[in-house]
Amino acid sequence: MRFLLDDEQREFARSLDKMLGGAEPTAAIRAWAAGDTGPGRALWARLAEAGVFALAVPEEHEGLGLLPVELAVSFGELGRHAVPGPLVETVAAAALLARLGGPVAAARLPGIASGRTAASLCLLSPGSPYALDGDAADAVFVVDGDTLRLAESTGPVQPSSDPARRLSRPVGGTVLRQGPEVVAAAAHAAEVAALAVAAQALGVGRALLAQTVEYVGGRKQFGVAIGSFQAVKHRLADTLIALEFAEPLVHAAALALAPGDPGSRSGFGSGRAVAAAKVAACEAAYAAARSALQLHGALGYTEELDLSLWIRKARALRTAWGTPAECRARVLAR
Amino acid sequence: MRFLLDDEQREFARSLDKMLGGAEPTAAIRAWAAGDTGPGRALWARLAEAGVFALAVPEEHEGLGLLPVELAVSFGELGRHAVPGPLVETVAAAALLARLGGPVAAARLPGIASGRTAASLCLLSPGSPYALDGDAADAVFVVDGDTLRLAESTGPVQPSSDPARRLSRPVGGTVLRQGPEVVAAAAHAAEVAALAVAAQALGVGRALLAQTVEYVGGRKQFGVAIGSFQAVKHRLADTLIALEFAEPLVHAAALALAPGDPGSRSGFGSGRAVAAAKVAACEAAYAAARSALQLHGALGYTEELDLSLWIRKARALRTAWGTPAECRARVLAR
Amino acid sequence: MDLDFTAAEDAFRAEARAWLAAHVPAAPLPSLETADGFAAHREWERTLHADRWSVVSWPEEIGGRDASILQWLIFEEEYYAAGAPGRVSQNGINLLAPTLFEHGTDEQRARVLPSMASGEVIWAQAWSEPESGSDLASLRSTAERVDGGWRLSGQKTWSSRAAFADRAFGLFRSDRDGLEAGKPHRGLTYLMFPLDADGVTVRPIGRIDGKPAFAELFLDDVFVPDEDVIGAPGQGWQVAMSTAGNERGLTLRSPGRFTAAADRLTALWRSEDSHADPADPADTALRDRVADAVIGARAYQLFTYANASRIAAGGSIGAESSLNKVFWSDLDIALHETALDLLGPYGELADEAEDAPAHGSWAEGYTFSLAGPIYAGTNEIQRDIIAERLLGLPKGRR
Amino acid sequence: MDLDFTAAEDAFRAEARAWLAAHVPAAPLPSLETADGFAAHREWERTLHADRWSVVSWPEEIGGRDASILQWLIFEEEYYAAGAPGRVSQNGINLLAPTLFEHGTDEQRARVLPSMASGEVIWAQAWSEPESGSDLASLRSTAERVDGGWRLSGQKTWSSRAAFADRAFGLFRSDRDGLEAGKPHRGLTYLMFPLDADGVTVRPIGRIDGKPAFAELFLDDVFVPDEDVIGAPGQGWQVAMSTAGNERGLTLRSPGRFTAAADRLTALWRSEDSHADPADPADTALRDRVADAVIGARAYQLFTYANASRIAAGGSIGAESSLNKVFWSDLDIALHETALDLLGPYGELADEAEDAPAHGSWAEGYTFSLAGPIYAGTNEIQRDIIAERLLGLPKGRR
Repeated sequence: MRFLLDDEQREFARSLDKMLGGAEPTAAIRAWAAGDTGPGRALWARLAEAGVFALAVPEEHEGLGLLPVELAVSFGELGRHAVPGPLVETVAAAALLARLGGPVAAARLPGIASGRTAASLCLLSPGSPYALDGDAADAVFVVDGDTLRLAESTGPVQPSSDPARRLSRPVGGTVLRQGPEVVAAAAHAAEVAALAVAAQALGVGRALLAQTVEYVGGRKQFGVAIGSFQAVKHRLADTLIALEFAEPLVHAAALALAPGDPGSRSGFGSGRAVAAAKVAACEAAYAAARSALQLHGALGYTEELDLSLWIRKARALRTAWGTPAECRARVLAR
Repeated sequence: MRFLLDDEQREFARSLDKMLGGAEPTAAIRAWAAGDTGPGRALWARLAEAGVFALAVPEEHEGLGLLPVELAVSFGELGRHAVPGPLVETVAAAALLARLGGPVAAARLPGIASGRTAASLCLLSPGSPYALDGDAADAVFVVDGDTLRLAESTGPVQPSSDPARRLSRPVGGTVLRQGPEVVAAAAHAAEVAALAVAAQALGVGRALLAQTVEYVGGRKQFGVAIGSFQAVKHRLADTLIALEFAEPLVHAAALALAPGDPGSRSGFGSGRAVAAAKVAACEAAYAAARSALQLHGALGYTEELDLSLWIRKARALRTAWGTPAECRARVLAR
Repeated sequence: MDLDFTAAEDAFRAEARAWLAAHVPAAPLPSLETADGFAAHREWERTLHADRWSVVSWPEEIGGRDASILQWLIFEEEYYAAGAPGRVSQNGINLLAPTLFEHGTDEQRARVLPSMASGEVIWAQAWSEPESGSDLASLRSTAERVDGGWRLSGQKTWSSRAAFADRAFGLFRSDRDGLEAGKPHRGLTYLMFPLDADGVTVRPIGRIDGKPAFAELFLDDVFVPDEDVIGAPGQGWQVAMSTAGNERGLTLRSPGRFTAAADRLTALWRSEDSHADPADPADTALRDRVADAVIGARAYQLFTYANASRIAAGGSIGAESSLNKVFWSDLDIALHETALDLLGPYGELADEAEDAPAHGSWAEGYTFSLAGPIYAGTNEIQRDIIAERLLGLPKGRR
Repeated sequence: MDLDFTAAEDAFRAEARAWLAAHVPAAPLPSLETADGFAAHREWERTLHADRWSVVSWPEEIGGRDASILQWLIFEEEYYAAGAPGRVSQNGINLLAPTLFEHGTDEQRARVLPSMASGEVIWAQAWSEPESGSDLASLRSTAERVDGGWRLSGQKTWSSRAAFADRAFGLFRSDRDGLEAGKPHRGLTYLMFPLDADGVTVRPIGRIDGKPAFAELFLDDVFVPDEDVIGAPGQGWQVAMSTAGNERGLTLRSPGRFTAAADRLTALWRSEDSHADPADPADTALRDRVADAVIGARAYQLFTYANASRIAAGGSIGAESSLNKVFWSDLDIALHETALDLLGPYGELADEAEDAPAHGSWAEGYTFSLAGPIYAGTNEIQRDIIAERLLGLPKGRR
């Protein structure tokens, strides 16, 4: 056992971090929220170039195979930089199509791997009626029971409390596949999506904590840095604890989704492992957002401070692809 | 509206406080836990003399009528001094018998009012299989469905995590009354019991907070009083907040149980009002116990420090006469 | 000890309820943090005022009803239960007016209060400065004595309502001696000024949901006549604080807001709102949180009744208002988080979304609740106050 | 990155499991905090030792198996999953032995470790003093230099196991210069001493459930020979701290305790324990808390695997052990509170009660859990360390 990222995985994270840090993602987020997807799509192309989407696409479809650990690593960085767009939905759609195989997979997966295709995915009942960024996606896949459709269009955008998330209901479309294999592939896709959200939430939480630590170290009240107040220290210590203990759950969930499923050895199959990671990472990120907001004071309550981009995302990720209650039920499922 | 205790009620509280403070109740508690009920019964007699038990006994049976506000006031002081014995059960039994009336009431209530009779009461299904201090009580009443029995004896004492609470199962006995009026009277008695527990918990919580405030003001670590650490301050501030906001719920629950039921005006009938008071007061007291234990450090973890008498009681009261979950369900019942 | 209302109080409640039933707009007004919404809310203040419901606790001769604290609480309960709009004039009514009643001149009261009551003039508060959040005594904006008045310079921030309001009030340093002597509370002066005066620049600041709920104010040599000083020059801190503890501790957020919100939450949980999926009654995790919101709102209502009784009996509340502040602000967030969790996938939607629940404005309410632990003295400061002043714990560097 | 065990590790696990299945007493031993229970647990240590399971990570020649950290973790998982008794010898094995391995002499190791491994000598720790809880550097008990050794005087407290143990170890002030120079960490000496020596008085202290889980030690001119000093005289603080951060941060409470407890909790929730009433599967409030315990135990296990991997790769952990301490102690309390709530009216019973649940020792486990946030550095201190050393926040008076 070596339950640590290897040098290559660390280097991959560092290079993504560096690339995203230099790409002004906050401008892209604000533009995306305003309906201008141009800068977001430019960033998308660079992510594809770095191989992010290929991580969910098998080698036979011009991808790198499903590599869940690397996927988790990259979604951590996507969260750290609050990158907008249907990132989770695209890799979940890739996992769905890869599991189904056949002509649909062959037609769509190379585009996803290369970044030409930004996809959205909507799993109805149980799930959400909305496709994230369906208006901006090149393909919106919908699973309803045992039927996979490609939506014809999407309804009006329903503003989210995170404006960088553009929700809409998929409309109509053609049936791509029908049968029990759709149900199984959708369940797999939902696990990949939940893993990606968990990793993203972890990155969001880390970014919120880092920004808050920096702020409280500089901000003075009553003549001293507010970061020297014990109440502030303890709140941030608790934030760190929650994130630090969520991280290994995310890594273990990734291992559980890897082909061969070694994670099941200790009784944590992929369903339970992903659910545990999702609830721990998302609750940690939401708590980090609450702390960041409170400790920034009124400044943290403003939209113009970039912090708001992470705060709003943390809230939305908490329920995306599995509410805390659903995840906890799944952890105890036999 | 004058939602404040009047001078007479305050004076009653003060005189009970003074009497109990001078009566070495901690020695009585430790003796009671060791099976020596003598000092506890001596205290019982003084409480009866002060009129505590008469507050639950109608005037026609040598009591003062059911006076729930005064009952809440006195149970606050009983909790503040952690007085042992089936106090709650005795007033609940009184409420039950008073509601039923007839020869049973006439036979038993004067003894309760005068302090000659310490009673226990056990409401089976739903409820608890145990009678508190049944071994020490002069009469153990049992309600099973629509039947009221006087137990013949009690089984072996089942040690509680609060050794001053001696639990046992009532055995056998004669039927005193049967019929739907028993069900109604038992429901009323359960509300009186829950009110008494809530008031007692409030007193327990206040005592725990006071002892902890005193301790942290004197105890020094790293050269300063630990009460000057912000983490300590904030934890005790939260303890105070919870107690302060539980208190009016307890008072309102008492008003809701008073004949004429003015509490129902704002949609909080006695069932809801008592349940709300019980959960708020007991959770506040339990949190106060956790804070007291933590902030006293290892000292708070010892049995020899009297603090332990309150800590253990806070835990036991939390589930006595209605668990938090049962109370919350009742708050939302229509 | 009782919780009874008099026949007169019952009649007052009935009158308020009937009036509200007849006048509260059927559809919610747009958010008061938008230009359109602000105008609509100002119009609503006019409607309230026309029938003397805008400032019930004020004297009759200036548009009130001489209502007691208890009547005010009754009005607020009915107001929020009726789903009536938020009060765009609350900065003036809750913060400035009590100060004018206590420290203002007759001329000031006659000039300022009627237009405040009618909504003709909406007031913004201007307490904070960029370097002075919780540490209010360290204010740096200045008031310089000139002939017939004062000239204000400096910067204020987090000025709520200022994006659209007419006038503002705040503290300005008129004398640096206190600051230099390490007594920063000295030498502050309480002033009122128009937001459209020469030298005032208002820069709206978007709240976390983007709505301009507050603004930065840049003051560049703004002339204010003597008649707009409240109390004695240099005594602004005392003037501002003297009314901070007592009734204001009660009126900052009235219990009616929370009892009404808890009722709406209960209805949502019972699926009486047509939007929500039916709740499984055995889903005790959500049930417990709904119950806690109901219990918390009731506790806050009762705690306030007790305080109102204490004040009516001649007592006062001081540091106890810090208990209030922490309690309601924590309650408000928990209540709204519960609502969003009850809404499942719809909990993410902004109130403007077509699919958003018809009742409740839960998203806006949640956003609003997040400000609770920050404004009017952060909850961290409030807990320090509780520990030091109510529990008597030793003061320490924090 | 992987979570795979080698064939050798799997074999080790299988061997441990088989041995435990054959040897773990069918009925739980009496509490080790009682005289009878202490003796029974000492006997159990002998049984473990006979088949080389008492100190698996020690070298073979002194009764161990040269087990790696990972093997130790595997052993602990199996140990607690098998419901095996608590370890009465853990003070010696977890706290004293690592120090002897690093700072002891060959003679000391040869003399002390074998009888520790066999349970023949049970060790108590003697760190705290009445005025020195979290502030350990302010110790006042003294070691005075005499011919051939030292004379110990003073008072120790919260000495866990000391009511029934044989020997103890702790720090004593052998030189007052450091204290007087405001450098209280200087001038301390690490010593071992017998609890039955002349001049030692042991006063057992009852834990909150009345059991004598620790004791006060009064030392009145107790002679200790030079051979019982560990490391250099005056360097006791450095000696004690040098092994505090690394593996000890992992071994203080092994994940196996919590994964096993979470499994028992899940069984209780599923009503597999015959005692409990059947849980309503829709009772999501309890379900969520059970799930959180399972998730927390798993997180702690994985976090420990990661740290073990880091150490195996040549890394070390320092202030990170504070994360561990806060996490497991909070988890332990939450887990046991959930169990007591699941038990309803039976949750109040002590484990000795006839009606107490057959499996779990939930009452004792709850009591034990309450000490977690206090001992080995309070959680308040740990959070300070996390904030200052891991997050780099400014040091301040607390």
